[in-house]
Amino acid sequence: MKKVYNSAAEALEGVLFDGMMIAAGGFGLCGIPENLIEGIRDAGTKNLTVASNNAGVDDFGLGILLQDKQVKKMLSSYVGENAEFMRQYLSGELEIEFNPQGTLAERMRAGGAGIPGFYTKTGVGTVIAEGKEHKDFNGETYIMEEGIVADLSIVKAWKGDRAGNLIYRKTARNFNPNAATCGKICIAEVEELLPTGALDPDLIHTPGIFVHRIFEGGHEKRIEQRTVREG
Amino acid sequence: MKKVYNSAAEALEGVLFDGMMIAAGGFGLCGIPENLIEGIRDAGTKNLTVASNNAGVDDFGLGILLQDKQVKKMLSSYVGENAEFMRQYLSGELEIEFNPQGTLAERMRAGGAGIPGFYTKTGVGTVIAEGKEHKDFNGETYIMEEGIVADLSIVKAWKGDRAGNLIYRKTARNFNPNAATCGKICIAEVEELLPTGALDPDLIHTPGIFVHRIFEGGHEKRIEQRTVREG
Amino acid sequence: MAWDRNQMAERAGRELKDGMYVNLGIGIPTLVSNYIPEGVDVTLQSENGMLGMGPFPKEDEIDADLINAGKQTITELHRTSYFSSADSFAMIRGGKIAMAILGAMEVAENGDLANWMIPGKLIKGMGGAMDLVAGVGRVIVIMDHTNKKGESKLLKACTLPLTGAGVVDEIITNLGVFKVVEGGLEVIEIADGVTIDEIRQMTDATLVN
Amino acid sequence: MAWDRNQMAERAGRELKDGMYVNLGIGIPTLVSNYIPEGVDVTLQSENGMLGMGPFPKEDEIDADLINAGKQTITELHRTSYFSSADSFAMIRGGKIAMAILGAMEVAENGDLANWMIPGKLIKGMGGAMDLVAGVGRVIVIMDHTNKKGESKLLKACTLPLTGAGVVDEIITNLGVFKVVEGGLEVIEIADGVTIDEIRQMTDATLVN
Repeated sequence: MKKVYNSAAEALEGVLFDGMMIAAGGFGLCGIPENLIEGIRDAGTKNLTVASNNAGVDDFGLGILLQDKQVKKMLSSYVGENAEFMRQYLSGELEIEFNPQGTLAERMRAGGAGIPGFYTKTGVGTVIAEGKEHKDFNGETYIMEEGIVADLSIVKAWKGDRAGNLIYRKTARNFNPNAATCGKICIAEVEELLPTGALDPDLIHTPGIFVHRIFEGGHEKRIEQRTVREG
Repeated sequence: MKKVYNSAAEALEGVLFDGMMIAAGGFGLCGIPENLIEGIRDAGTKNLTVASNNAGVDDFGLGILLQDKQVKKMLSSYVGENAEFMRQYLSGELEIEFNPQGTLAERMRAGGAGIPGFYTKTGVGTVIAEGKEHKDFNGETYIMEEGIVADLSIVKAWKGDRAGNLIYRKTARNFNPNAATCGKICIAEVEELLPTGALDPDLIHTPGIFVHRIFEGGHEKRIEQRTVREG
Repeated sequence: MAWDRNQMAERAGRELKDGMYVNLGIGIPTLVSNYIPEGVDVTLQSENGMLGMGPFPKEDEIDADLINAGKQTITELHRTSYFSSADSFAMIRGGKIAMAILGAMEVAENGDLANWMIPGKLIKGMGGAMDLVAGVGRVIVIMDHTNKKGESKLLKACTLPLTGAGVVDEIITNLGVFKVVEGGLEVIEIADGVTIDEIRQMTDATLVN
Repeated sequence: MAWDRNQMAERAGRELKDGMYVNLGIGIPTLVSNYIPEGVDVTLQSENGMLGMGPFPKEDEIDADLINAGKQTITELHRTSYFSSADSFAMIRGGKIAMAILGAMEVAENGDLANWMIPGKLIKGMGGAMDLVAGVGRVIVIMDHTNKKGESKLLKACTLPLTGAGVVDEIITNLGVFKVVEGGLEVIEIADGVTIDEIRQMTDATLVN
């Protein structure tokens, strides 16, 4: 069973369609599937619904799909870094469903785990709770949130093997393991693709069962806020 | 903040009380917190409710708490290896709440994650679903299961550090990471206790935030079914 | 004269397709791993937290930290990964496992499955079976066609507490292969030396052909 | 003459207890890490997936894979561990984080908190703030007592969309420290050179003392 592809374009072949829902890993510009985002930009797929914590910046990450008006709707928790996003949103060109960050992560995890709904205290008493089912447990009120199942999930890992096993590095892990589980198809781009058996089985973050296609790609890894100390 | 103790007895000091609920890691006799179970036996705590996939065998693992009649109720998925368990159960001395294995694991995970309830297809149309809330999502029926929050969780890891970070080995991981999260207090026993900084931060299975007390102990690691092939 | 355990396992092996992730139950299903067809690459899941289950160990390879869901010592492969029980059943419940091959006490013609308890007599627990039948893509049962008393285990309706309702897709017995279809079971294969009349005689469930 | 940002952060630092796991928000709360009292061992959580957050890197230590929830480059410590976003918020929602110290646009006397949007004007999103205030043991807000127009940010009721209802335990402003109690806010400390009358004048919320 071949999982290995040579490029984002090859790996995306046959899986994209207008109006689809995509779940993307990454936090800010950290650990984002740069190559796959560019591949989707190049493919020109339209009317996308994208579940991703952030929307990149204007000219990098998911921002490039916004610039090309390929995105109809975002499910995100924070979009403060993206001026184009704001503009499209405030002018009504773009829909957004704000999800608290932990709720978004858990919704991806739940969708991948066959859990269609779960209860959380997050957002009770706020606009997030409007229209959602409320239920009391032990005298406290919770709201129900639904699992996300995406048509495609796109993730970025540090190392991967030919069986699709993935390992992430530092805070570039973030939403990637959760997004990986919730796609009907999951494509992973890695900095280093290794032979099967090169990764320690105890230390694999995403088992290959979740990953349908994998390829090695170069990564710019742009830094959003370069903060340093003296010394 | 001191997390390191010298023995099971020391680590259990002040946390045990009659009628408490304990969540235990382990699958069969693999990856069970041997020393902590013996410590609880020695402490003589009574009327325990224990959430654990299995109940050990008659003279090892949780079986030794059953022999001493310390357990009032078990939440388990499979107890076929334990004759004493069967005897106590069939004679009405012991209560059991059968949980499908995945439901039990997810209930522990949910309890630790602040999720009081979640929906699953597992058990729909069986006795497991009786008395539970049913809800339809996308035309399929699911039942609600509740998160487990235990008074104490006891787990066994391979390596740990003084900050409580844990790494498990092979299939001895099993329920341990999930049980670790769902105890109001979690005590971990490890084969090897290392200085903080000895574990790769990318490869820690259970972050130290979940572990309140930790100690190094010897482990018999009994094998239930020694199956071999020729050669 | 009907299939033996190994022939049943071999027949089940032919259901495996390249690239599948599969969960094999305890007993005859475990034997299926000996009959994975040439050129078919299958990854075995063990629900206690492992993908890529290898064969039993040699004596000097035995590792107490490495067992399958039947608590038997096993080995790992190059592709192996380990994970927690919650993560293991997340992939099962989430539909990532293409197929489970399980044993059974009873199967009903509507796909109901009973394999976890006999009230008042045998109560071992369902283990991961309820999660598997609810979550995986396809459920195949391997079992003897009749019980020790010679009574059909393929029934119009199960008499024992269910493991799952309407979950079985196909049943492989020592007498043949049966598909759960609208209206009952369809005989899709007959074991060598067995006749359809013998099957009819030994089957309580409605056969549609 | 009232506290500056660093004095507010220092005052917040005194709320930290040995062994605590703490989440610090963006802005003044981030400064609190400079004022962890001597002998108090605190582990900082960054909700993008890290426990044990270290200081900003030196120029040659910068790592694009290592940022905090404010997207700033940071460093790791000996005790550091990394995990996924779902696992990160599992520990937040599960009550494992003892305290969050956050900024705010408005706080109401009943503990309501607004810090994520101004309708029609500023809509950045709530990030992890809603999860934090719902999940952690104790929520402390650090903010200026008044907005740019000189109006009280401690209100009888919030006017902006809430981040959480009844979630704030304590507020540290440039004028003092306020505890959310039955009936309103209790002044528990007054900044150097500030009088209780000045506070009364500049506070819309009910002060119980």
